[in-house]
Amino acid sequence: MKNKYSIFSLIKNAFSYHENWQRAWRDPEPKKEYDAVIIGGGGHGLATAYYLAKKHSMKNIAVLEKGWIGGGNTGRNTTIIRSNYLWDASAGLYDHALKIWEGLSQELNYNVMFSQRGVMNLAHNLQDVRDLKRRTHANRLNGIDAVWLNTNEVKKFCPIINTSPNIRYPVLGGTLQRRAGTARHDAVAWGYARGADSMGVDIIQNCEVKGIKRNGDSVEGIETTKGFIKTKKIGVVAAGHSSVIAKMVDLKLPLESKPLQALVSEPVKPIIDTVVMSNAVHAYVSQSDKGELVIGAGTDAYVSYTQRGSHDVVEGTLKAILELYPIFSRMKMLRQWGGIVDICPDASPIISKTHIKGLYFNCGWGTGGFKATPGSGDLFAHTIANNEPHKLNADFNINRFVSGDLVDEHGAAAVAH
Amino acid sequence: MSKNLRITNDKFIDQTSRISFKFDGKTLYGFKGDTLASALLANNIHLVGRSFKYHRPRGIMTCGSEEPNAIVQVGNDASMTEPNTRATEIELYEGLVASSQNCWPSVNFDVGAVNNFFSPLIPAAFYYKTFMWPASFWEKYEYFIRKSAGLGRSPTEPDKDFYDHRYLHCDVLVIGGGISGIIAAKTAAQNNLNTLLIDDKNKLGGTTLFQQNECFKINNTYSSEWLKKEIESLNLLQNLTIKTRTTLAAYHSYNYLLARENLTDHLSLSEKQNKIRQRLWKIRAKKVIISTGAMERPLIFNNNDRPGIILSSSIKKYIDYFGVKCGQKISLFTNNDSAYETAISLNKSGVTVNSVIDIRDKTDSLIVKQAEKLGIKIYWKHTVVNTSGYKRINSIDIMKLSDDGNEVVGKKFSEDCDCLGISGGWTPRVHLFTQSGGKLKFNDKDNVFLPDKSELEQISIGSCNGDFELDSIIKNSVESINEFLNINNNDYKNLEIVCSKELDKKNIWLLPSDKPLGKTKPFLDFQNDSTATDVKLALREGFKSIEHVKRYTTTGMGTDQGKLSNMHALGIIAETAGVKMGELGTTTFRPPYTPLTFGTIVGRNVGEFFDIIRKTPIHDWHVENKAEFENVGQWKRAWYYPKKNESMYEAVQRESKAARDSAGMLDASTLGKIDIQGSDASEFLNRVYTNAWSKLEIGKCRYGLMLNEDGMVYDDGVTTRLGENHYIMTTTTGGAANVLSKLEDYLQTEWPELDVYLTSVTDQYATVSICGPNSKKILSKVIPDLDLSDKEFPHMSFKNASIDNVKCRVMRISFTGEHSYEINIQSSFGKSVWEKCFEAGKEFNITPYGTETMHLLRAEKGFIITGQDTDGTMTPVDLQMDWIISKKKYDFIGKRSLYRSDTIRDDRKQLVGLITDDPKEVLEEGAQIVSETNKQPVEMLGHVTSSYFSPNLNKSIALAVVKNGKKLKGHKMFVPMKNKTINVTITDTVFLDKENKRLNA
Amino acid sequence: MFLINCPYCGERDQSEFSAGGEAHIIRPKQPTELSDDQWAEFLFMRKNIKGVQLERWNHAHGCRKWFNMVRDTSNDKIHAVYKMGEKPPIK
Amino acid sequence: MLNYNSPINDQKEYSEIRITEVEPIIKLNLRGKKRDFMTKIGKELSIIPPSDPNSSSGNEKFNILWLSPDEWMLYSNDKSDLNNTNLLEEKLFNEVSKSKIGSITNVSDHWTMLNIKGKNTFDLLSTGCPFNFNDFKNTKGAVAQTLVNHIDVIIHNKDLNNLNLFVRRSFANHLWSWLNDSSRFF
Repeated sequence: MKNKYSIFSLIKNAFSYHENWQRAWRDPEPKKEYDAVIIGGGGHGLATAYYLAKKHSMKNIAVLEKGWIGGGNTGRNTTIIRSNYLWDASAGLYDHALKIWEGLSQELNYNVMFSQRGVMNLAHNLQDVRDLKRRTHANRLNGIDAVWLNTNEVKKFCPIINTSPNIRYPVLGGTLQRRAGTARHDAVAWGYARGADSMGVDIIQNCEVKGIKRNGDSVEGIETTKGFIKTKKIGVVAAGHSSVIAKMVDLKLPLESKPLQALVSEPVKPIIDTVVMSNAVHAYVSQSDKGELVIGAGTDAYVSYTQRGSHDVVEGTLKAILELYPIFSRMKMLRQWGGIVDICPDASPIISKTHIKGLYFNCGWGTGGFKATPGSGDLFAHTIANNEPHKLNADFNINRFVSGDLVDEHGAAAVAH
Repeated sequence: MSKNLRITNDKFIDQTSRISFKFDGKTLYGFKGDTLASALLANNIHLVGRSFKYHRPRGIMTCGSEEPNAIVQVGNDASMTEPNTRATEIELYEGLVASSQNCWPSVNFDVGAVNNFFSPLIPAAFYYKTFMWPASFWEKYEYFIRKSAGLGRSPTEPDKDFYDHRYLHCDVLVIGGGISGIIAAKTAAQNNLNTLLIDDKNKLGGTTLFQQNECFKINNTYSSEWLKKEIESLNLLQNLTIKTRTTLAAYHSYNYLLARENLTDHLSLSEKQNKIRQRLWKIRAKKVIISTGAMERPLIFNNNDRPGIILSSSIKKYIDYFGVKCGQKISLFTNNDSAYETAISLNKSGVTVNSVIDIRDKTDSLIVKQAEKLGIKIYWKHTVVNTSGYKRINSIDIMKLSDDGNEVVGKKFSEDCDCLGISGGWTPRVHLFTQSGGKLKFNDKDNVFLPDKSELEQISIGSCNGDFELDSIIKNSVESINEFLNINNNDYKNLEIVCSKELDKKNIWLLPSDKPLGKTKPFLDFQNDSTATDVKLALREGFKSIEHVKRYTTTGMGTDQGKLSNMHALGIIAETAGVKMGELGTTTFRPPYTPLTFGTIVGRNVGEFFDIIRKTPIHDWHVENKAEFENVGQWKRAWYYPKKNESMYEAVQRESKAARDSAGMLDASTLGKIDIQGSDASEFLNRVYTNAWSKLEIGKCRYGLMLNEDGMVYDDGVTTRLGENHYIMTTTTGGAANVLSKLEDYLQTEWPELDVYLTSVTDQYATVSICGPNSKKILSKVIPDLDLSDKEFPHMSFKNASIDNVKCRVMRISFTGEHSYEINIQSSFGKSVWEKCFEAGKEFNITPYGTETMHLLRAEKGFIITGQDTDGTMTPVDLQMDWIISKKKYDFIGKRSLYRSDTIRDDRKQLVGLITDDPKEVLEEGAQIVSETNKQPVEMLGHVTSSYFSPNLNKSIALAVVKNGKKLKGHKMFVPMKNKTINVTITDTVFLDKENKRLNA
Repeated sequence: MFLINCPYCGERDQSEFSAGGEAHIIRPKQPTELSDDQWAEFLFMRKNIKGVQLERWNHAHGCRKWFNMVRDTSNDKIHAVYKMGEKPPIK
Repeated sequence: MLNYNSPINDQKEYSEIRITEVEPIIKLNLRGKKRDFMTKIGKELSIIPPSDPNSSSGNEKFNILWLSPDEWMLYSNDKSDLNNTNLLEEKLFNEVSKSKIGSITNVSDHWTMLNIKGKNTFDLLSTGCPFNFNDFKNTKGAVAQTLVNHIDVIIHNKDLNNLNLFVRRSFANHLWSWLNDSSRFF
């Protein structure tokens, strides 16, 4: 077992100039064979491995990562966590995740800095109001904390918002989920990696998947840049690259991979103490513990794997930010970047087995995957271990695109999460 | 300002015009042309800020955009203050007010400095390892973490400044006006290429501009003299545009670049008034020449962060350009030749140079000999192992280096100094090149990353391309420019160039100390307080990749984006991990190159220009008549017309009643209108609507429902057959644009064989809708010669007519269930016709009504509003509109999807009516519907989509979608609210006039 | 921002165009004959290629014509554009 | 009599910029693929619709702007009264639409025409328009469909630093105030 992290371990190590800290995780060469292999070392993949080992006592597991763990969308998103979704299926899925978030730092003995500073969604037109109220009522009946705020209450909760009735799209109210908030994205990947590793999971970085070997309608193993790995169960959690992996087994998915951009300002002293999202005017913002304003932009309309997007998207987002927060006009953009998000037609994820035996996919999270990380990992682990979905992810199967039984969250996803 | 720190130097700053400014409340003086940094140094102020984590005293370290320490808050006006501004980039102006950041109560006495004492307890990423107990306490810990983090203060009032954008298309863009950039720009422009040269400084010339050293001469004059003549010659070139104070912020693919031009930041407060502060240039260049130069590296050794420790080349600029001495007794510490240039400049200006500490073995390049000639003491193969002085360096400890350079040997000795110049060699500015997607290669000889492959039309020249010697800079630049622009320019062929050449290089990423590493503080990222020790800790803990180390230690994450720290971080990682630099790769430099003001990115599109406002031709009348407006897409639509102190509810009740009792009028001009012509027009409509069109008679109107290919309702509206091959289609206000492009898409890609032309005429016509029992009487007054008999002009038909000789189309269609007409007339007469109808209607109390009343009236009749009663998951069957799906038609958009296993289920959510037990109780739109009250969680069967109090039925009515609703008519249901539960009954969707008698009333 | 060569109007800024997704997904002539699976294939399933992809674009703010594009989604390089109904140029 | 209201009905002067709304102007949208269409239009107006992209043709009375391979816009040089519009529309409609060789649509009020004049004309546009005017500005008769501050426009280069800009009526007001706001900084 790893040495426990605490203020005391810090003091102890201070005396040895921190020379004696253990590795957070090993750096093993792949074995010949595993009981299950997870493709993709992001938050979702590492969490999947962690729960396979923890809850389903599968210890002989590997996580294959093309680059470095947490280097994809896990390390590129704006870290918003909430569960105030419209449909029962989504609410169930995301609130399952939120409940795990609430105890995650202790569970992993790694501070993921989950801070429940609340997430507020603003309404700017009458249909917004209808949709958000519909969501608020649904959430309440689903046992999810969500309250409707009128314009004054919005102003009270976040005073720097421009709630003047004279702006182009005045704030007509909003819905607030207090349990929601943000977390430290890197820590989530590193915490799960450390936890999984300590249970024997092999985390293999700089190992790219080149092909998937099949025997008839079931999988046999994986061709990688570090050689062939035998396994009967493969869980694909490759986000933007899901279609690339699917192609290896001639599988087509209902996905499009698009650039999603985000940016941060220079750090300043605390100025906004919650997360505010606005679909109608395409703006959402929070402030990191370091003091940077964290701002999410939208996706581009075209497929791209470049991790770059067009400048217009960034300009449009900041335009909206200044409409709602004119005080930020002299703030400066420090850094902008892009991620590749895989988007489903109904803006809901896929956590499902496939017609190929032993091949499972966890994808289609679009712009909202980070918040689901623990729940997604837990449910995907369950699906892989039992070859059956958990009731919470039953509705998120691939077959829904054939039957037409979609979980349409466009309302909730109009901009991004 | 303390006299003895200024030497007379009128070349670049005007020492006759004194400028007063305030720093940390103290009034100080500088000269026109100073930066805040040079002025502070002239006032002998080095301590200007505190570091991010340990709150260590920090001073000015550079003279440019890579400055990590000297970042200040400018201004104290709540709306105009600006955080995190580099003192090295602020041009001094009369009335400038600046203050230190991240310190309390003051930069001299900062309580936060206790962190430095606790620093052994808080190594890199300590926060991941603690603050976990008790669980509920994180937010409390976090509160204090957040307070101590952050640097400057955000403004708290809206910005008063203006910002602007310009698009610019040029043949050649040259980035950087140093010696190679100037050669490039001149060459390009001389060859009739329209050329743009930008430089972030206020003067062209780069560092050569103030190079007055015997060792660097061109044609027997100082290189600076030669360059000045070149710069003067630029003014004669027609197609060359020069922009100074302009920083290239982002280099995107397709040679699309963003540059920020600073227009007023250097002006006095009064001069700034009503001018554009910054302009963002959106540049599209056929070819790009990057000549951004190189920046000097620091050296990494114990306590290398004290105020007074400055990059050697910056000390040179401060003395040679600004005429400012950074100290009286200056020591220099270097691993290369350039520190000797500084030594010579200082010596010339009468500053004592204690010594040059050089980690190399003795070398005798021209410049070194020159220094020796001046009697400057040099310690070969020595290193600085420590520095002293809390708020300003006062002495350094020096030791000899072992042969392998891994440790120090011999006896430690000290040297007093008030300033230490450090030089760790040079890093080419390849940031823009990598931003553009270019790949780098590592050069072991100089330990630098250099531009390698690029997809774009671009080259890098000069020291940003790895040329560091004056002669090779000129020679190679000219060659690459000629090849790149494919021209033959010989102007620079026969220059006579004298320059000192560096004969020997030695690079040690982390210099050894006599103390164990763990006990030392060799800073890498000065702003974020991450040290070489932190990087090694990260590696020990298994963080291999540079990105991991960067994120774990926050190295390179400061406002300088690691311009100074990245190379050493990479070096130390490579050394420790035992891999070659090249293989390790570099971190990606992301835009912007230097932080870019939000306002600049947004430009003038703020306030009233945040988004487009669309107005109908009748808009002014609505304004004159005190209408409240609703935003519908980008349109402003009249929402309701309150009288005196009427509430919205009262106004809507009045309007709704009037419309049914006598007459009402609505501005329907915003509805999308598409003119459809062509011999296949009818067939086209058959394919895009769910119902059949071929049999529609000329002169008749028909309601149509449009689906998405997935079978869900997409848009609806009335389409009228104007002639054999001529229709006019109306769409929803919000859907107009999308419907047209969707239809064009099908025409162009799926059905090119169809002879059909679509033309938007939304803005061509104003639409005045008159409804109510008296609408016929009113219209007959407006158009006397039109036969309005039901026989001649029945419901769902249209007539061509004219009003005062202006042609118009009159449709008899109804969205309210009342007898009603729509007059479509060319927009320019819309307002006039509206007024005419209003006049004619006065005797019938005709009442203008807005969108809210329209919604209420149609709800009484159970007519849907797409987007409100549908949400992209409703099929026509779900809406109980089976009647509109043609059974005969072979195909139409979305038909196949209606027969999927889920869409044929008969217990889907379906549109129904709701009546509350208490007729006064109006349901909330969006409220959920359940069948039992005593379960939690309870299955939600559906929700309320539209809800109003109907003045005409004198009771509350609502539309809703309910699971299996069709079959549940008459059933009791519940609407659970926060504090009560409302009892409702499911009904038919039509509440009023089921027999449609009123249509012909 | 791409610089897109509209087959009708010439080189224009990306902001004048709108993207239409994967190209050459022909709408079935007889949808009713298809199984739910085949219909879903047409409706939702996409190649989502990393590499050279054929896709549809519309010069929405210019001539309003739809056309096809050969673009490498791994580096956003546009190799060619061609009109609706034309065969993709050989790469 | 009904009175005629154009959306702006104003003229503004700035340094080297003059912006004027010019109305009423006949504007017809012409569509057709077949050759007979071209000849028919040519016969009726004695102007052949240009087949070169981004170009125009015209005579002292009318201009025909290329909008796409099968779409053109005709507009009159002088302010014109209503009846002319109706007559012309009817005539062409009968010749073209009725005889199934294309379509004719009256868009006189769909588009609002602004005339922009002066040395700073193109600098003004460049504050919100991504189009490359380098060649355009020297090509008399050139036509561009593009965006100005995110609003669709058709621009017709009449003469040196003198152009007609067409914007959809409902956007005209917004674009007008945006152009004026931008001009005050010249």
